[in-house]
Amino acid sequence: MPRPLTLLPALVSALVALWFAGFIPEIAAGEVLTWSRPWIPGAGIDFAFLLDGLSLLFALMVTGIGAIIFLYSAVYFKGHPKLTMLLVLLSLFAISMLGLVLADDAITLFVFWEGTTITSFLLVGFDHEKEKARDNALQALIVTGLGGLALLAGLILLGAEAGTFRLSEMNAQGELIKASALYLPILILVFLGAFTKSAQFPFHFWLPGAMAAPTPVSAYLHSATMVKAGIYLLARLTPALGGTDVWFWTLTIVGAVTMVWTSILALKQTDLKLMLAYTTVMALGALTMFLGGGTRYAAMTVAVFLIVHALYKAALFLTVGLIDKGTGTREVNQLGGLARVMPVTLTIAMLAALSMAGFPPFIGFIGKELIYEASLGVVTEPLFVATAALLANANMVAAAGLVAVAPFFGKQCQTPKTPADPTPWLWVGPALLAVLGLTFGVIPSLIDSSIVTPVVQSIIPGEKPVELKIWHGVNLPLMLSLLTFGLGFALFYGRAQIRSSLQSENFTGGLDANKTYFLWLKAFKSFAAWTARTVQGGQMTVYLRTAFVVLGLLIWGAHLSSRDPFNPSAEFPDLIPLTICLLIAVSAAVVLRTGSRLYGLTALGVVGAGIAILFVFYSAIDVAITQLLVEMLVVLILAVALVKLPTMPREVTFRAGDAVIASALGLGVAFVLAAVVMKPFDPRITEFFNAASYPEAFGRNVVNVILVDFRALDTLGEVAVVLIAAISAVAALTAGKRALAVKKEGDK
Amino acid sequence: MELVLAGLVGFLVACGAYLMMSGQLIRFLFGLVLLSNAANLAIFAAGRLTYATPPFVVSGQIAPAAGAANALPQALILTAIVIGFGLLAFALALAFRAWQSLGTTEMDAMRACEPVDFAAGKTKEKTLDPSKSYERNRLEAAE
Amino acid sequence: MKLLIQIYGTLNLAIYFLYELFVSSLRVAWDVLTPEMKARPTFIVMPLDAKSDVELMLTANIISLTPGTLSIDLNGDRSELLIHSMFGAEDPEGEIAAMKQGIERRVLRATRGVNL
Amino acid sequence: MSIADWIAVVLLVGGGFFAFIAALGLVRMQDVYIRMHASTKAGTLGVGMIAAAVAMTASGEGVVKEVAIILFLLFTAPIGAHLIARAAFQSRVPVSTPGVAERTRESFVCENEVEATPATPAE
Amino acid sequence: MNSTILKTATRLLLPIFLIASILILWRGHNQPGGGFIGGLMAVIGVALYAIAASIDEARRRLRVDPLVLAGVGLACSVLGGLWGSAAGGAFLQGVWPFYEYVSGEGTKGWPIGSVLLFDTGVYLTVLGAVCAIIFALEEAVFAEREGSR
Amino acid sequence: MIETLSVILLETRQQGPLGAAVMFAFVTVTGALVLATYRLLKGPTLPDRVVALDLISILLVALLTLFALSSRVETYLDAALVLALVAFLGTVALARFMLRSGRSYARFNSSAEEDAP
Amino acid sequence: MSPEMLLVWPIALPMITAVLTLVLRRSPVGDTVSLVGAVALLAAGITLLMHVLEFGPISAQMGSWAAPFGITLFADILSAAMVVIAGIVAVAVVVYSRQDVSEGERAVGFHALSHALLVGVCGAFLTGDIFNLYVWFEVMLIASFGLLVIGGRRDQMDAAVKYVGLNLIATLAFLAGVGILYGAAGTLNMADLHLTLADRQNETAVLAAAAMLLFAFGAKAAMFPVFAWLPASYHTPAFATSALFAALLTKVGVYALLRVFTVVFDGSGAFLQPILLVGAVLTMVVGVLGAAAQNDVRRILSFHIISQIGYMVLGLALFTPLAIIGAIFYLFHHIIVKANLFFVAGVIRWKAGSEELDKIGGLLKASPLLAILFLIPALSLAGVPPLSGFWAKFIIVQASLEARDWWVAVAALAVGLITLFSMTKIWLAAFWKEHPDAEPAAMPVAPRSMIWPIATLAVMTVIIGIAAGPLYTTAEEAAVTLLDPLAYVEVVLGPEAVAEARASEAAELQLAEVAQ
Repeated sequence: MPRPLTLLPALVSALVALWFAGFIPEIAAGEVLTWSRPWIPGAGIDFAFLLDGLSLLFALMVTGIGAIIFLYSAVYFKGHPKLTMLLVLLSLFAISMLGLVLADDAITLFVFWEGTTITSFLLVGFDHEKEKARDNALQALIVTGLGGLALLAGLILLGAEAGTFRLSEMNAQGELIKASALYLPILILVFLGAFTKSAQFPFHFWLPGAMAAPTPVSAYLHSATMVKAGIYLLARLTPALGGTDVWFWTLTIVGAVTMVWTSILALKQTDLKLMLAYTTVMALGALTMFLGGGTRYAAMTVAVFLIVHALYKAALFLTVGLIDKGTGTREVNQLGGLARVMPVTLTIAMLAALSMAGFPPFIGFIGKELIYEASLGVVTEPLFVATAALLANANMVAAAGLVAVAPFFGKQCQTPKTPADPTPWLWVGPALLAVLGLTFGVIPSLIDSSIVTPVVQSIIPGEKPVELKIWHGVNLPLMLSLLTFGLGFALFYGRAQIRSSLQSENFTGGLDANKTYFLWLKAFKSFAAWTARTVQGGQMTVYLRTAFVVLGLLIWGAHLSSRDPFNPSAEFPDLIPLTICLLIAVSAAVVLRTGSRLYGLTALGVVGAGIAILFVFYSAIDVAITQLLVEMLVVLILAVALVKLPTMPREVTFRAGDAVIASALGLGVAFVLAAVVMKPFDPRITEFFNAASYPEAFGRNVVNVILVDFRALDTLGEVAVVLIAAISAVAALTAGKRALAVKKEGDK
Repeated sequence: MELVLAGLVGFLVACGAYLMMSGQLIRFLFGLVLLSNAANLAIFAAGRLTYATPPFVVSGQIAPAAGAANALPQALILTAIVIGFGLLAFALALAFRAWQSLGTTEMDAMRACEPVDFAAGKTKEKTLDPSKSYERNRLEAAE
Repeated sequence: MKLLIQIYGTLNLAIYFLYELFVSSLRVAWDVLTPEMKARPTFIVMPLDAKSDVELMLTANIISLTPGTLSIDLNGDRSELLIHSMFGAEDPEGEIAAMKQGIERRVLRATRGVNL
Repeated sequence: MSIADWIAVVLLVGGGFFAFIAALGLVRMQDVYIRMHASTKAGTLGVGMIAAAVAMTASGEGVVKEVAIILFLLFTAPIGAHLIARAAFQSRVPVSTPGVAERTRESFVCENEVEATPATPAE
Repeated sequence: MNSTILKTATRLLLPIFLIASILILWRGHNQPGGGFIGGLMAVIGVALYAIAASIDEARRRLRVDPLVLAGVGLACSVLGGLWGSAAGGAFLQGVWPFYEYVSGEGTKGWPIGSVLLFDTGVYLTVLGAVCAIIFALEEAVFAEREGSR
Repeated sequence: MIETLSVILLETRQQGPLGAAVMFAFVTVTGALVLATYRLLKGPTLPDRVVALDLISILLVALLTLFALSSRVETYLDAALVLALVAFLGTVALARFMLRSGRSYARFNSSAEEDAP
Repeated sequence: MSPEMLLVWPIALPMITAVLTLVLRRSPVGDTVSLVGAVALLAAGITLLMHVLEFGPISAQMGSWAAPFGITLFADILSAAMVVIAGIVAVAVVVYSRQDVSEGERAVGFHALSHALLVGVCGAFLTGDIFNLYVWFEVMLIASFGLLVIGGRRDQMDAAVKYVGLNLIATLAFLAGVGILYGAAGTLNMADLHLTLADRQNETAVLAAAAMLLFAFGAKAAMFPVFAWLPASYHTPAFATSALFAALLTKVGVYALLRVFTVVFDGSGAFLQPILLVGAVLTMVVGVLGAAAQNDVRRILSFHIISQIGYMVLGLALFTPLAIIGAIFYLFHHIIVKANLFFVAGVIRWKAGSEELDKIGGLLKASPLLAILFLIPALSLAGVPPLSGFWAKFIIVQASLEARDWWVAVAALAVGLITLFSMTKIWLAAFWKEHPDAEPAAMPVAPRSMIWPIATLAVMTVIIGIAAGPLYTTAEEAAVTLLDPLAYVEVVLGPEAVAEARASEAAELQLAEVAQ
């Protein structure tokens, strides 16, 4: 008996499922329920939800299977220190998923979409002490995150084209969107989002990796709910985006390739869970393919197969969990003959596997019949689709055998733990699912008009689906079914050989997407490292050169992009100021070339003093005085500091590159200044200051009046600068020592 | 004369930039002094030059003589000079301390915050003893 | 009396000093303008009677501003003044005596108010 | 042209002359001590004369300022010269006529002020 | 620096510098000068004194921590600004309680008011801050001698 | 002549002999500045440069007072006064730098290289 | 209290606090004074914002000298909101510094410098005068210099050399640019500059001034390729300081770009827009790539600042109303999130003993609360909905898509993904991985003064995300004022000036029509 509190999520989930079930009659009657609150009115984003057939089906799956998973998890991880965290994360996930399938606003949908991404990341990495788990979680995150971003772009474009983010309104404007120039980009982006989430080829690789998650998590996320979000999205947007050739062909081909390819890969696996993971991808491929089918049967197939798959796959995953818990291993080669010791498990496994393999009277059979029916009627290429479906279904039969037959029969193997059936708390969930699979198969009318029809109508508005029947005569689909069983048995019995040939080195060739992912990741990392080294190599001279080059380029860019004429006046300057300018220039040049500190210091003094003289000549007395005083202080403090600083090494080499940068910058600045002074000057501000200085501010020194009255705020800031500079300088000079002093006191 | 000053500013900027790019702390400071002088001169020239007519209200008058020099750029330069001095004083103090604790005045040789491998994402040289408290570690890292 | 002597001494010192400054400048000018250098510079050490800070400072300053002499440093116990002399190589003692009579005496008269 | 102006003219010409002489001496003389003779004496006199010339033509407050300038110069120039000469002497700047100084050096060089080499960094 | 002559000279010069700096501060509104220039003058006086005597001596003479002095200065400036707002005008508005301008005659009364307080703040800040920098730099540069070696 | 000179050299507002004398003084002082700068840049020893700087600063005082005379703006005297007051500090600081930096021109004959180690 | 004083307090209060904390820097009272000052700043900011929200933008003329002659302070929603956020950060930093900043650092004036930094920041947000902006930049800059070296460690000195060196170049370019602008326009008031320069945007001087200011603001905002000072320095000081820097310094650069390149210069001009656009995208991409390569928590975060700055500048570069809204929203969100992440980095260091990913781990076990507090800002930074960063990214992406700048949108989205990647890198290493040598149980407990600011800011992030509507509206209104410089001019210079400008504009239009 688990702790009661840990059962709370299961209870809540079950109640919510029941609450949703209460809507079935209304939805079946063709009603669509909506609820919305404005979220960001400025951007036209609402917090909007709608409940139609499609949403309801998914909502029931999320909450119903959720309830079972919560129960199972609470027992499975009884006493585990991280159980609470697991349940919290699972609940968060369930909420996100529920929001996703109910959202009526593209952005609301996206918010929940990303919510499932993040929570699934955290869940996949639940056993985070293992490096493998961390890597796989990251992989899942990156792949689905990539798709998520593409989806975001797609939804934004879609919203822009439709003029609304409401999905229901978008769907009403399907023709408009399909005619738009942006239709193709939108489609590609939405496909990217859906394919990554639903692990379609070539993004299928993350899903098996995500099996690093604990088994209940995998059962929930990676079979029943999250991975179907992509399918949900495609189904949801079918009215808006579907119906074109691109749509049909892309979905059909991608779905078919995924389906066949992963069903083969499934046979290769020895880990039961991985095998199930691949069959999940296969199922998702099938769903994708039929969403591209475009017919009533295809839509029906999607609806029914969704239910079929959710029921048997969750049950099987949970069964694998039972086996794992009971024996301590999931390796198919280490398992055998469990039928006697784990009869309950065997029963559940058999029920679910039969549904998976598509035997009558399970619902899986109806699903498979529909698959063939739909395959033959697709708008694209019936033969291709049907062949793909046949191959995949045959593999599925074999896989079902592998899961439900191989471990239980034959010779009993040595397992890490002594196998035994688990407590009823654990098996009641999967058993319920398996039994439901049988029930719906026997009485298909339970789901027919109540669930399947509304779903089909959500996908293809106005379409009236045919009735679900377990037997509909001897026809081509039935023949194909028989063929499937035959092939499946063959594959099952030849599994050892098939597996060994599949596992040989050269099989996957260049197609191993997982390897490609890691190659890309590695390449990305080294590219990032290269970028970091290049832009942030730690060498100050590089930084400085960059800065000056950028400044120079910007200034020259300004020159080149303006077309001001350059016509300097020919006025010749007075000789004495010119001499002073030359003195300044020569002294500056000396600073440039000298290897001596004091030499540079004195030359700098001359530069400063010369500039002060220029200020004097051109009427700036206050400035000249300040410049002189400051120059003196600069010399003083430089002289103090340079006493201890080592002599600078003489510049041996002439740095031509730097010289070019510096002269380009200097020239640029000079030309800019020339351009400024060539234009007439607008003196109105100064005229005001001159007029107001004495009568209004009572000062005869206009410069000082500006400083302390007209623009006193500048002065306030400047005074603050001086004060802060002092604090900073004092801090710089004393900081470490003070820290040491504190430390010494601490040591005593 | 404005054009001469423009040329002078350009020259000072070039000298300052060249000095700064040498990557030598003392030259950097010298370049800084030149650049701030150049900036001040640039403001001065941009505000136009007036020969020997300071903006003072002579007693008996209520406004400076017509054609008096532009007072606003002077006030701006005054502010800039003082700010420049503050910055330089700090830069100097910093240069001194940097030399004291890093043992070099070559900027490229200063690799305490971005050691050679660290720039590419490798481990930094400073090591911390996890058994000691955070505060302790920080104090010990201080020299 | 003392005050009078001080005032007189100060004025006397000032005029003497300005005169000496002018003469010394002319001499330097001559030396600078003529091609060959007549100077035989040397260091000489002058024993001091001046004791207080102000006396020492004035003596040293005025020596610096008068012809051919430049005070460089006091020694550790402030009893001697090191002087660089442009023309003192021939007759160091004469230089010293002239300075003691011409400058130090006047300085002490001005500061102490005593006729020496 | 008042008499004051004429005095100013004379003072200006003389001052300009001495100022130039000071600089010329600085360039032409053999060693630093002799150069200092030139700059200290002629420089002070030259600038003093120019300042006096300005004082001749200035108004009341201007005269006060000029007198203050002259006094400051007379006060500070020899001290500056003393400091430079002292530093030069203590850091053994060569003289053009050697041999004389060695005797006197010992009693005047205070070793405690002259540090051997810049200290090595604290690390 | 161990020179009797310089020490004596600076002892005489320090008051001259301080008086000159205060004069410059006071006249700054009408003549070249003001808080900055005055402050810098005072700093140079103190710096000379510090060089000639010693930093400790200069600190003793100054009595207060120069950084605190600078802080007080900045506070004065801010108060000078707030005086304007307190008197019903804007921040940093000039308030001259004893001073007025009479058209045609010029200014009358004592030029004491918020602007002078502001400028005094500038003076004190510059004095304190630059002194603090110089003192700290001197101490850092020349402290090693007594310390490690 | 004054007019011509003032066009070429520097505008002066003084006329007649006074103007000429001012111009003369301007030229000599500027020439002296150039010469002093030469010594400053040439060296060869540290004290040489400091002497040159000392002279430059007092020549600047002369230039400022001259300018006050030439332009008839007496407020320039303030600048001259301030410079006269503070020029001393530069000399003091540099002299101290020489002492503190411990540079020794040990050999008493050769034209010693300037202060590189 | 007159509304004008509302504009003064955010500058005067931290200044007074800075003086008080300077005087009290060695006394324990200083901490309290600092906190009171920060809270007062926040209160002043909120009052200002309320007033602006209610009555629209306001301006104040310092010293009662009418614009454009005196200095104008100006606040619209953007600047008032920035002041509020600065106040929030200030309070958080002061609280956080209680444990994070050592005794020695406080004794040399940590609090005084922090508040001085806030003076500069708030001044820069509120000023309406371009030279005054320069002054406030300097105040901020020099205070940040001080905060950087205050610890006195070796790497801090090195970092400071780089930081100071590169920033000084930027401020000198700023100063020269202002000088040139003044020379060209004859005025410094930004509103007046707008009127003066409206039809002179293609003059050499104006373009060059724009180029210099772009360089200065770009360097201050850490745009590509002049960001090197930021990653070199932000990982060295105390965490409170890092957070303060990360939150406010670069953002002032962005704010200045937003303000100056809408009011004074035409940011959508033929010269500036391509530079801004390419610069912004490269900033995003290079920043995030740099982050992906790092191995130190704060280094990663530092590079992310660069990358996020790219988003904000991108908003300006696109120059559509929506893009500006995005930039402003990003600005608001990023300050809070970034400060918070640096705070978290501090706690990581406190508990795990290092910031290097190789040397830490096990934090999820040690403190699940910290894990949540890390996840919220980290995911927000990566733009995971419904946290604040999502909306910021969403608006920017939407704007770039609507502007049909496909590659920009692709870059923006890809950068988001890589951001997520490097955030999970920290998560994997610090929280999921086991600590290489320390036991989670033995890790020290982080003091409450460090946790509370983190928790508060995290809650704000969540609230901004979930209830993004009001903030979006605010950003929208701010963008409207930003994109209507004449409204700015009207507030600063009065309606007459605007009427005049409009009349002359109309006359020119008529002339042009006649000419056609």
